[in-house]
Amino acid sequence: MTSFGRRRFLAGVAGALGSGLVVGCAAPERESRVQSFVLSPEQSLPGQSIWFATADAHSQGGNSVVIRTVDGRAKKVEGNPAFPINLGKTSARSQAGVPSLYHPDRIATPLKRTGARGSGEFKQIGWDEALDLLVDRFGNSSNPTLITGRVGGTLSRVTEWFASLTGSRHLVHDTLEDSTLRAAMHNAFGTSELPHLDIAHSSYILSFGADFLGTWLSPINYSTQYTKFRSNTSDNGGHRGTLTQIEPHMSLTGSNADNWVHINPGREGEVALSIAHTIVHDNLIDPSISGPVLNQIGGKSALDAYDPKKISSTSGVSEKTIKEIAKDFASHQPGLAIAGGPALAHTNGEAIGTAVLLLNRIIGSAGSEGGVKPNSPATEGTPRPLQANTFADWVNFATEMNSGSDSALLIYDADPAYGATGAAGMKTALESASFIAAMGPFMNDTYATADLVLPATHPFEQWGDFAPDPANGQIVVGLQQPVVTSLLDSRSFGDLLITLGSELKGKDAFPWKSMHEAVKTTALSTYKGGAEAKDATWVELLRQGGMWENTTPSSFGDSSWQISSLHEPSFAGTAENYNFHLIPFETIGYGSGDEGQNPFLQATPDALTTMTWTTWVEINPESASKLGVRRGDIVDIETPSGSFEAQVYVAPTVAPDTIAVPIGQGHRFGSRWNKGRGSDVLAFVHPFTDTAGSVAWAATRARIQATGRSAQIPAFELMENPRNDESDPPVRVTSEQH
Amino acid sequence: MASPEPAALAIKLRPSWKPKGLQVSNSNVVFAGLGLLAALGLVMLILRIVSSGDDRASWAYPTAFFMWTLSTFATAPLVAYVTRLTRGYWGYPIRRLAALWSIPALFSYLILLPSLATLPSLDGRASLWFGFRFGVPGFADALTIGFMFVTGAALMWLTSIPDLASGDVRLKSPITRSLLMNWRGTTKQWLLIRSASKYLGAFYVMLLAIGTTQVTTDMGQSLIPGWRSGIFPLYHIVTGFQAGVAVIIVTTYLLQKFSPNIRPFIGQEQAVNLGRLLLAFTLLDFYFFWADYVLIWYAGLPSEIAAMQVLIADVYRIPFIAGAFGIFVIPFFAIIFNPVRRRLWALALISTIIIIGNFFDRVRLFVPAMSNEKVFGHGPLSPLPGVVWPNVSDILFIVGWAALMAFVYLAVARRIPAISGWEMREGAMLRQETHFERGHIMLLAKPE
Amino acid sequence: MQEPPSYDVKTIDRRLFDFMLHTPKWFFTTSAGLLTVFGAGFVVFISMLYFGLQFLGYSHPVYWGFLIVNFVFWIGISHAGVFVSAVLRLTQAEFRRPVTRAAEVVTIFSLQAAVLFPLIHSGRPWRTAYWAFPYDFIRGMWPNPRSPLVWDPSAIFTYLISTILFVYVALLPDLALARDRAEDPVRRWVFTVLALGFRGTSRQWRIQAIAGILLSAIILPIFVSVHSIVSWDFAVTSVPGWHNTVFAPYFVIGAVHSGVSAVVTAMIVMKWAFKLDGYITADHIDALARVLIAVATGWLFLLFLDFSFGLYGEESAEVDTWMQRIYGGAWPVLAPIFIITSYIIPVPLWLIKSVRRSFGWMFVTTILVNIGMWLERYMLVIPALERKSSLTFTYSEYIPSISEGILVLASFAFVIVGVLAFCKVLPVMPAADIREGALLSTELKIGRRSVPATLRE
Amino acid sequence: MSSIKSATDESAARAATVAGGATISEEERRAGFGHRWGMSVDIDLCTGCQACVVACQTENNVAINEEQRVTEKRAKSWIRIERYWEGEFPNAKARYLPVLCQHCDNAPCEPVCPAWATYHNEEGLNVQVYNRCIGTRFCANGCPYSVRHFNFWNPEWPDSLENMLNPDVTVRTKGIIEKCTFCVQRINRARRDAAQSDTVVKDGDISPACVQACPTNSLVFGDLKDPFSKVSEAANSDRAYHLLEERGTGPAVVYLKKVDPNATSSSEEHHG
Repeated sequence: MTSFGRRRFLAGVAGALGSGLVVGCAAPERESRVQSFVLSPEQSLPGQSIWFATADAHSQGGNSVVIRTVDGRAKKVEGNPAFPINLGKTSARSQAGVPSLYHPDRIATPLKRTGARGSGEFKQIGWDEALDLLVDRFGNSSNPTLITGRVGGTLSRVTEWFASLTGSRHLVHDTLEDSTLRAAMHNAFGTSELPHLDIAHSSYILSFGADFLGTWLSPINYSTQYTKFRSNTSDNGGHRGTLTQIEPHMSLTGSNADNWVHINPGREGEVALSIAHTIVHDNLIDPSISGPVLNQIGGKSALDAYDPKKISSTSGVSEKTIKEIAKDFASHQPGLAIAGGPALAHTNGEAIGTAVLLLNRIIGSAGSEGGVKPNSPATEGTPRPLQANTFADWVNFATEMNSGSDSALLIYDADPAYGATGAAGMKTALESASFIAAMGPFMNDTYATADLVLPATHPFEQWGDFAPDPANGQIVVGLQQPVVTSLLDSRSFGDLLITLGSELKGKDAFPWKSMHEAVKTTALSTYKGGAEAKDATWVELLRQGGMWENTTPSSFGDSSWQISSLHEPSFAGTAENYNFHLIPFETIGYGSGDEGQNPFLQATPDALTTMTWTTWVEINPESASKLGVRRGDIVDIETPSGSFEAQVYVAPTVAPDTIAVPIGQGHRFGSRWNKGRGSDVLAFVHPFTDTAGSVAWAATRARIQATGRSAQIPAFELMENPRNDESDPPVRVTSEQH
Repeated sequence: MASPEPAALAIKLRPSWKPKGLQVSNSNVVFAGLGLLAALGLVMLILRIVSSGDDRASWAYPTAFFMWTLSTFATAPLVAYVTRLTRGYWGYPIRRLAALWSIPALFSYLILLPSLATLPSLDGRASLWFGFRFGVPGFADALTIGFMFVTGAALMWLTSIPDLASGDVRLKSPITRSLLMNWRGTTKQWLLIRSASKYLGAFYVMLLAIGTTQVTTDMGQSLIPGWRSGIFPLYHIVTGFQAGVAVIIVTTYLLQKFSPNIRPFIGQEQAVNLGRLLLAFTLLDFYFFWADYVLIWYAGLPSEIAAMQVLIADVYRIPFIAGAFGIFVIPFFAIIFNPVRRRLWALALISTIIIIGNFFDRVRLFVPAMSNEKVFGHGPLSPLPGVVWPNVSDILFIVGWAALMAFVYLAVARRIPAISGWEMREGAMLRQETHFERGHIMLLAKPE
Repeated sequence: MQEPPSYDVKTIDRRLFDFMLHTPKWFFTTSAGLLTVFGAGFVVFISMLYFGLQFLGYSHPVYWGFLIVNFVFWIGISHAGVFVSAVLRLTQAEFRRPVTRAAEVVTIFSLQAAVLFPLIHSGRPWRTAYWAFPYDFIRGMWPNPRSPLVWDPSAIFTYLISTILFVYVALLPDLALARDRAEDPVRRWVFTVLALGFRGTSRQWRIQAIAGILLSAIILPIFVSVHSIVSWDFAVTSVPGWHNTVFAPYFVIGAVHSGVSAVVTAMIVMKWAFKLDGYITADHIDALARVLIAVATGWLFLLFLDFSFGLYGEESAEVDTWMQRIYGGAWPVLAPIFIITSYIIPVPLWLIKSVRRSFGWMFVTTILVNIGMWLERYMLVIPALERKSSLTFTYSEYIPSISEGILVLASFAFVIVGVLAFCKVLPVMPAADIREGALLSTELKIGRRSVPATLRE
Repeated sequence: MSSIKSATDESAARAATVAGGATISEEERRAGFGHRWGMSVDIDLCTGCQACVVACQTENNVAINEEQRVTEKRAKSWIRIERYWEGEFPNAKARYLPVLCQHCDNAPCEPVCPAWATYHNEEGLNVQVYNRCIGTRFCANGCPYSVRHFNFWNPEWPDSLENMLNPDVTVRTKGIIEKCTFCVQRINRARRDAAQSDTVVKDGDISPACVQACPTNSLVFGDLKDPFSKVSEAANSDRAYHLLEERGTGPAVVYLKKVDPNATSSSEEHHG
């Protein structure tokens, strides 16, 4: 399975202990000296590689990794084979963890703004001065505001505690927040938790735009399940599961689907309901199963409006296709239907999500094995990552600040000045803040406007714990430990808050001295048994990277939604002036932009286009020839809210009336590798919000003008769109699995 | 053997001298014997056509025989034209007797046609004709080869008109007379013949190259999937040149031995120069074979290796080894010695070996091709087909046809003088042997 | 008509050694210009040593380019010398006499230019020397004898050495002559040493003659082997478009085609530069042009074989390679230029006698041939790498860089400078040979006409 | 799939001997002989997620592919995921094909190297000896899979990034060829550990970086001579085939056909 046996873990134990001490007392400059055997950091056995289990801060969904260190330097990230979420597997982002740890452009020391706000000119200061400044300007501020990323686990509790301590409001930022999905879950299943998808045991997956193998929720976990899903030996009915993907732009998951169905943006709900219509009217499912749900959501008659005949014209999905899908979906039990990505990023996104999720109830696989299951609960000691504030909240906050409320901000691991929120006013709002302190490992657009920038430790250098979201049906707590001592004068956010808190409110403001202590006590209190020999238990927990146990699955509540509340999607820009749907999408490399500073992820080819390093626009060959643009041409993409440039990549991934642009580039500030590279497409989507309050980033139309410029295209494929040759195909295909 | 004393030459070319046909003692016996065998050969051919209609395998050995004639008798005349083009002074006496072989070669056309008829369809297998399907391969090949044969014959006839017209040659039939195109020997006619022979010769070379490429591919390479060798037609042509020279040497030797009116014209300089040519071509043969073999061995593409196993390594190993010894090993290690090259009889012996070796080579090349069943597809040939040995009728066929060739040659050589009179005179004019200090030297005139 | 020998021994020597003994002005300017070009190439080479090969147009997976093309081209040119002198010597063709030396000199310098390129283009030239000259006996690290890149240096250096010997043997009598004519002591001393005490006794003459014949006989197989081996650099691999059994003879005959053309060009230039009228006459280029017609036609036949048997297999990558050679990149323009300049224009023109005998025309046509043949090498070497297998994902395009162009020009400069220098210090016209020719050429009375004739023993 | 059968009939024979009781002696395994390392790639499971690509880069000190490197087609990746298209929109299908050094038994790259910088070791690995390489790039031209990469520059890891370099793997200088090694450093480490703990290397003890990262287990590494190893199992599957079979290179990497219930007959099953 993996290449490290138990012996390495025992070695890791010693290291884990040692590193605990080192983090406490090791002075950073000692690292810079030549190591002698006598004076080497405790956890380093010269020449030996030691493996530490810790949190994978870069991949999505909350995974645990083991990191190989040699002579006190992290070398390689591997999956933690014991951890139930990723089962020893990793993604491209996890693999690029070490480069980001040793990134040359990490913030090394506290920085004090010298130039005008937003100019990005700073001077280096010491921590004492920085702390004084923080206490003075933030602690004594009239309305302090805490802006963080989606912190979770003990850190989130510390943060909340600090917020309440200082009476400051706490905003959570995420570039692509998932409130729509949660709202849909609530409508369909009566819970706002993310769903737990039992892909492994499913035999049919009907996915509306959810790129669950690439960038959606917990890709690594889904990929490990996908293996069982595709194998005919697993318990999914003894045959290879079928994957149907319905989306306007072919995603990585879509490219792996057995049937990829193109749909006009914003029509996913109608198609979902017309599938339901077919299922119900053709009695593909025993009415005793589908009946109750239907009654909850408006009765069988409510579906009449969604006869496939009618729907096919608007959705662009043929009646035949809809009927076939319905038949297969109903006949292949258990199956699961999910919606994500662009499907939910519409003005009617919540309704779409709900309609799709209800399909699970209609075929009766909801909550059962091989279907969509309720998420397992998290421990109260280690809560899930905080739910991000909706786009609407940010718009309000921005307007409030722009209206002149001088607020002091303490920002951690968030970049509200970037993307949709930035365009929706946060950029200017930051200008008018009285004081901004920002903490993080890397500079970004937001931090550039700060008065004080603090160097945060990289996740591999700090203590913490996390609860995977969504979990795999178990109660899971992952532990995070420093695998190396920081080479920089950086601190962990948790420790900073504790220090700051005790500065402001006295020594015993917090029950713990440090995050290390906080995490340790939390873990030991959560962990049942082994109460004696605490240290041994603690080491054991660190060794296996966390703790997990099975739990009796809870069940879904009733659905509180009416079919009638699915309304037409509205789009920014008329079809006449703006003849293309603009579909932004997330790439497997730098994702929504927060990994953009990592050169290895910038150079990671996008699976479908093999593109790297830049912002490109995928155009259907037909419309490309109509526009007279060719691969490599640089075009001007204009939306109702502005225009930006992108490089043309002609591909059959989108319809002639659609273009797709990857998000995540176009940072004005950052590292040498992402500063001023490409364009930030999210800044140009129309600030629609759907009923759940999140931005409808796929509801914008655009038009294209060629700039006349052209450039060599940074694609890994050396030839334009190579084809699987007929006479002698490199990729051979068989129709049945033997 | 006679050495060319210039004085003798001068005497033999005195104005009253006229070229004559062969004067072989008790020739009739020879003729009768050869005639019988020739008849046998024809009978075998007819039987084959009747009995086995389009069964390709039964034409394997006839095809090999045809390829052999193509590379021996059809190529022999080339040497005549080459010496003419390069104005080699030593070539005068042998030009005609080389050119005469173009007539027997004509007859082998009879074998080509029926075996072409048995070729399978071109679809689904590699061939030189790619997408083109009109009248290929059969018709196109027949056309090119036929055209080549005719050109050869025409050339032979054209260059022998002056001799024939000079009377004293037994030309009874009116047709043959009419073919003389009322030759008067005017300057215009002379110029015509000279230039015509020059250009027809060049044309013949090209036809031979193209024709060989066609037939060797259609009746050889394209019938064994995976056999893909661009050098192969060249190899065939060059081995052909070698065999052609060999044929001329043998002919020269036999004629000057048995026909008193040829003997005086053949001297050592012919032997030496033909020997040099033979050596050169023997080396070239090896070069071309090696250039073919080493690449396929090195690259080791399964399809090509399989084909080579059929032609060289496994299946047809014995014919291959026989051919290799006959074409290269024995000749090379013999001819590199000057004494051998100086003696016509020794050369004739070697040449005989070469001619036989060449036949074995043709067998290992074309018998597997013609007898191969699985001709379609591109992949490696598996399982390898078995070796096809000649049966009695094959052997009779070959013997008979070999005899037929000789018979026809002699028959023609009786009518048409085997020594070109007018060219001998020209040669004698452009050349003077004078004594200079010790030893004698030679004056060669190069008219423009 | 070959004009009768109208000159006596004295004039021959005076006119042939003229350039050696007095230097015209253009010599300095030309060689200065050429040396600057060569210097530029040298600078590029040094920078490549330091910065790696990033200045070349190579990319993945097209790892060979102009430099290898040029290597093959110069090897091809180098085939002229031996072909002309050895073959014509063996066939006792009279018109060879003034031609041979020039041809051999071109051979020597183009060979040196050729061997430079594999060295320059390799990633670590300082180590590359070691497989050309395996010297490392202690660690028992030997080159890999299966690699054509090891056959190459062996063949090429054998060829180079034997050619130099060949030239030297033929040069001896002229060196002796030069020794006797040279005024200044230095030169005299040098020539005395070089002439190896050649006094022209009949024994020396016989030995010199026999050595010449033997060397030309020995050198012919080498001459064939060299370009065959160069062709095998490509053909032994299984790369479609390279792996064609016809490559060896195809390269050889192509080499002769371009080489003999180059010799004609060189002769004409010499005639113009050194005022050698009466030595290099219409007869000579006429005769060479006839040879060229035959060679070129044979070359065309082999091109046809290469083409047809390349496509014959109908392997997808093979077909794509040929499509690339005809339609890909700049080839829609280059391919027609290649075939037109290398055959379609020159050969029909050579069929016309007046063209064959006109220096101007022959100069132009032979230059055209070499343009075409350079493109031919480009066509054979590179498109095959741009279309390597049915993994079309790695289909690529090669775009040469400026520094490659500079290196190519530098090689031309190097060869021209070399030949010039040779002409300056050593007798480029084989005086002794020409004198022999003059002695041997007489006339023969046939009826009323008198025909030029030569003496043979 | 005759060639596959022939590639693994060795292991089949081994299986027979195992059935007969005889197997590879421990000493043999200790000495490292009796192995034939191979990999199987299940194209049906490859989702194109690029985890293997990045894993390989970070494990083997492959330099950063700066944008300029990519645009001038000099980007280095020891394993790459090739993407091929079938059909047109909206029925376009993307096919993923992970391509790495195939460690051929009859490798076209080996005989052509003049300096013997690449050769076949007794475990069937196609080994590249960096300090013998002189950079003629002949091997890269000969390789039909185009998996050999040339160093046009000295690779760079800006200041503190150098800390990530794997001490077990050489950093390749300019002017030489580099390629996938099947993570030979891991193979050797596993053998050393086995020797220390006085056991033998078992199937699954070794996994190259790409295999270990692959979240769908599309990549499987193992010993082709061990009849019971996962990879031998894969090699004997009906879906098994070799890349560019017609070149007769005898690769150690076995591909399992993509399964597509509604496959267009173009690419399906015509090779038999």
